[in-house]
Amino acid sequence: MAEDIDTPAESLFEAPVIAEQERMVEAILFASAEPVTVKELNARMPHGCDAAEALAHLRKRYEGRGVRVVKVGDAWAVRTAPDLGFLMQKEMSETRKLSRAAVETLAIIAYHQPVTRAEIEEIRGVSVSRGTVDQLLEMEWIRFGRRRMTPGRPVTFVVTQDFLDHFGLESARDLPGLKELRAAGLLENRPPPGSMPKLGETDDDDEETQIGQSELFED
Amino acid sequence: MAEDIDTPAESLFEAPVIAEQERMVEAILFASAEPVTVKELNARMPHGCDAAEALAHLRKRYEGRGVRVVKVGDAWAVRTAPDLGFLMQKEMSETRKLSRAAVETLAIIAYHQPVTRAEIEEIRGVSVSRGTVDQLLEMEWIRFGRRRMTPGRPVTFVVTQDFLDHFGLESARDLPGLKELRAAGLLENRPPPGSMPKLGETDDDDEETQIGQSELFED
Amino acid sequence: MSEDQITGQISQDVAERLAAEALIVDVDGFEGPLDLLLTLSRTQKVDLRKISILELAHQYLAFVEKAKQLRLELAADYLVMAAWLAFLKSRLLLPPDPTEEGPSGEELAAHLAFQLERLQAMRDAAAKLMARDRLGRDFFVRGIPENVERVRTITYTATLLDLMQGYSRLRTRDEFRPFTMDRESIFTMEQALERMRGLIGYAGHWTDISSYLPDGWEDDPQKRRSATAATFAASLELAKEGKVELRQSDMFASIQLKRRDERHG
Repeated sequence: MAEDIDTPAESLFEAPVIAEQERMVEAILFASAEPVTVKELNARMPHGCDAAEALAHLRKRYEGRGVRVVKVGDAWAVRTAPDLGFLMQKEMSETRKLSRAAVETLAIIAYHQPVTRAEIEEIRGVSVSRGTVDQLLEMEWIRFGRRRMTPGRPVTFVVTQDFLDHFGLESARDLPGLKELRAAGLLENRPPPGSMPKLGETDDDDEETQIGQSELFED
Repeated sequence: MAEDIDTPAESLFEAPVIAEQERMVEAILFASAEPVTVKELNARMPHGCDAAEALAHLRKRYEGRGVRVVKVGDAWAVRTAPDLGFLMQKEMSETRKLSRAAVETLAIIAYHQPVTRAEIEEIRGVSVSRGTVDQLLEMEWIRFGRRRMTPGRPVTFVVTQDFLDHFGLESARDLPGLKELRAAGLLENRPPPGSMPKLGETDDDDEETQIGQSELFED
Repeated sequence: MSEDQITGQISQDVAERLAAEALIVDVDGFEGPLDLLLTLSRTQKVDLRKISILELAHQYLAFVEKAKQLRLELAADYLVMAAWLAFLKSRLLLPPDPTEEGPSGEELAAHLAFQLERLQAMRDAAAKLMARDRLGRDFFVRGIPENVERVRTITYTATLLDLMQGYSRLRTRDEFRPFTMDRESIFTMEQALERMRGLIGYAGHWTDISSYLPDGWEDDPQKRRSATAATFAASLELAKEGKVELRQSDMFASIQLKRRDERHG
């Protein structure tokens, strides 16, 4: 196999054969602990390579194996098969126990993103402590999204690639039960009728709850 | 493949099939922070497994692939195939503005060519670091001119065709003169006398050291 | 409303009653009134969509009443919710007043039911999320990631304007520059030549050129550097003129100088 491959020098002029491109993607993905985007793969591979096609081949090759090629957002990574987790006691990392508030806040951000702090408070019925958001930001599971174009231009939160990677999700669309929740109207942001008490503390009064779902979940 | 494998529960009593053992070795080698010995593999895998045999299968499977299973001392690890080492580089190109020291040095060479290093220092009032000149030489914006017929026979610098091309000039004589610079308003923004930079003061470049003026070229 | 009536409404059997009381004592465990309402709603044992908001309002008000009797400090938002639920209760019980503006009791109740259902849904979703196979617990990254070397190529650039501004900056400065020269720590090649011309007559043997440095220039590093450079340049000039010979045993070794005898020349 190694005989009919192009060498890097030749590949400046002619793209390597697909089997060789697959080997390259394999090497890059194995080497990196972080997911690698198709764009970066193409940038690192010789000119003329098609990382996306090579990835498709590679992914197929690792089906059912001890490690798998997984998609994480718009990037790719090699991860061990979850059914073999029992062998990995040694590698298990202490995951910080998240408070109930943090877990709920995370779920609300994931399912309602992009979402403002006021909207999270509206859903949970309590104010969101700074520490909770800070913890999630620090874990790099959430990040700031675009500001909402409403009075006060409140910041929004969205989940990150690290979040997807941690929970083994290809994209935020693959969140468990997302479709059902949407069908049941539970991801809507209905404004409360006139004289409802405001639930949750509203630090910023302008941060109002408009705008329904994220463009992420519209299909 | 995944259908006919033993589940971990069963494997307490009966060793998993060899294909499954191979998956296990694959996952362990991949996830381990250090190379793993056969002994340790056997200790981590369910009772009755033959890590050495599974390892032999796995090695064979990775032959010619982008990564391979290699022996490190008496332990085993996954490593990038040596011929793909060139992929483990990330090239980043960046465009930066030339430093003030370099721009001034370049300007002096352009306006006064052929000019010696000492003359440049005389005009700038600070020493010209080797790095600055080397950078301009490397960019091929300046080159060595004839040696000056004075004691020490110092080298002179002149600008190159590349320089002219970059700045869109027919020749260095086309550079605007002091009068035109003044007419264009470029000489108007002189600093008020109080805030004059001291002779040889290093405004922006740490690389420059104060040496006062050279007396080599006094006449 | 008596306490017995209320407790009777909340729970039928002793176990549930104990649970309800524990719930009251554990008021700090609740994340706000909505969370409390959700917990109370579980005693109705129905689908959240079919929940009786009226009954829930009763339960909540009973809870607040009980907390008051136990002299538990309730946060303000629990009391705000209690007041609102009392208002909602009256709206739901009384026939609608056509002169009254704003949403009807049913609309308010429906929205509260929606909020409870949505909060419950998010709790369930959070539980499902946390129960997924997780990185570092169920699946793992490469244990020995390989280093990716970063090769940075930097292209420097400048515009003609930069160039002209740089030059005019220098010229402008020139016109204003007071004429000062730092001669104190500079030993020129001419000075060195002059000094050495007078001394080489005595250099019949190989002598280190550092011994030709002028007196008092060795201590200050800046001065010594200038003097060394000038002496070295002067030595080269003298060698070129055929007056002296120079030798150096090794790279960076000291340079030695000797008068060149006319006979050998």
